Amino acid sequence: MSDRSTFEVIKLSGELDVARKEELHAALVIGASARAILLDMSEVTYADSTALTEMLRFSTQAERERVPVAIVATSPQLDRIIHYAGLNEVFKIFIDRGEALSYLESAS
Amino acid sequence: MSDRSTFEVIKLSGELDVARKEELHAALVIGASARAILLDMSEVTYADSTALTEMLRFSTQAERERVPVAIVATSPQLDRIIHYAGLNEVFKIFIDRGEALSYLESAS
Amino acid sequence: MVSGELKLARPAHVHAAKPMRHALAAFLSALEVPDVEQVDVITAVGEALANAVEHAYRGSQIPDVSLRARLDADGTLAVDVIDGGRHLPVVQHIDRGFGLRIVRSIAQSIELDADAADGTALRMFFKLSA
Amino acid sequence: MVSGELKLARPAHVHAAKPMRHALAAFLSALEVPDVEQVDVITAVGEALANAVEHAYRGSQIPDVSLRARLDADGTLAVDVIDGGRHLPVVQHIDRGFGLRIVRSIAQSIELDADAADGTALRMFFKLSA
Ligand SMILES: Nc1ncnc2c1ncn2[C@@H]1O[C@H](COP(=O)(O)OP(=O)(O)O)[C@@H](O)[C@H]1O
Ligand SMILES: Nc1ncnc2c1ncn2[C@@H]1O[C@H](COP(=O)(O)OP(=O)(O)O)[C@@H](O)[C@H]1O
Repeated sequence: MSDRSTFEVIKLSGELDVARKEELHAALVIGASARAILLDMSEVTYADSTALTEMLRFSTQAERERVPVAIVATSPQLDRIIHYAGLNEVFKIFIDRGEALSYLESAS
Repeated sequence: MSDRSTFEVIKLSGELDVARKEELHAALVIGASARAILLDMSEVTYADSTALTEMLRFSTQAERERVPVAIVATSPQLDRIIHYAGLNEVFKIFIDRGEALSYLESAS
Repeated sequence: MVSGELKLARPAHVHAAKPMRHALAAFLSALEVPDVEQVDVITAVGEALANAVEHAYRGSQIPDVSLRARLDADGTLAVDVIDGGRHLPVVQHIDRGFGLRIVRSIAQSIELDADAADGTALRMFFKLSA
Repeated sequence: MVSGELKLARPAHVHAAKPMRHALAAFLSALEVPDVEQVDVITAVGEALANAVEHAYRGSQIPDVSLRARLDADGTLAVDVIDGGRHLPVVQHIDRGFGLRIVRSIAQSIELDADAADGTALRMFFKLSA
């Protein structure tokens, strides 16, 4: 990825549960000029399936628009629920921000 | 108080309950060269009567040795339990560190 | 011997799920359930609570959601999440979204009573290390 | 309608008081009891728990401490702290230290049963805004 200005970061934090569904829906949008997106969930301590549903919608749309998305997730709960939902094969998850960025460099 | 080097600060934090009685006993000592003591409890979020008992012992000993003690307490729980125990007349309590220091300046 | 019981009932606003999860987590901590075991329980019960408050919100009157948890000395944890909402047809209840799939992956066993007189009742059993 | 019940039993180590207070606080939060009302309840119950775990520790075998809380829809909160320790003579129980004085200042009423078969039982009633 040569042009770093088109590289977007979306940062989420706290507990992403059913009460924050609409907020999450509004946050997870693909900017018109975005060529790659880093979804920084390193400060998310909890997510439920309503959050996963929004993440899946976002990820599916990004794939359709050929915009790579890397997700940084560090909380054990977030990691585990993604696995339980079978979404670990769908999302690109990284514990390390550096690795997420390298992935986006190579993918975009 | 002219010689600031003999002015001691004891800082406590967290929940001062029965499990920390010995730790508190060890922390609340009057240094040999102390002329005034600031007991900084601004980061104490909870105290029970075992903590109050240690504070009272410390305060009584300091009075005997004519070493003024100012307590900085900001948590509502700490403030309230001191009142319920009737110790607000015994301890010099300040919400503001600056005011506690002024008191020590004038008292020592 | 460690054991305990928790019962909570309150109107099923979407904001009810978070403090109810937190109460369950603190309940488990007080009973010395290690964090690593709590995470999965909270995830499963969180799904049940999310369903309860999300569904309840669709009607005009807000029914109650209740949580009941019971940890026995042998490490068996039973949790019921009961809502007073009008439940959707049973066929729709099974595996439509991620929620119940997640609950099933985590819980030792579940009992879903969509015809409960007072709405939907989901009972989950977990085997903790005790 | 908001109501709930919490029961916790575990060995009365000095480290038991803190997570039990936290569980009670989270229980009250889940039942929408405002922080300002929680503070006093936690202070009073914290004294009862401190007595229970401090006293229990004096013996060689560690008995259980249990906490039972019940919040009714009318805002009445009843909390029992029961310990299985050998209780000290009743004369010594009254107003020796700050503990019971603090509990009495906060609770609407208390019942101290130092002759309970299973040790000392302190029941406290609080009137919350509901
Ligand atoms: N507590 C409930 N009350 C009413 N209907 C429910 C409840 N829980 C689940 N359902 C129904 O079952 C379906 C599947 O639930 P779930 O697997 O949690 O997926 P999701 O909630 O993501 O759709 C829901 O879409 C809903 O129609
Ligand atoms: N749970 C208990 N088991 C046995 N003795 C107790 C218990 N609670 C209180 N006591 C006795 O009553 C006395 C007064 O208690 P309290 O007012 O809390 O003061 P403190 O614990 O600070 O001495 C205690 O010193 C103890 O002798």
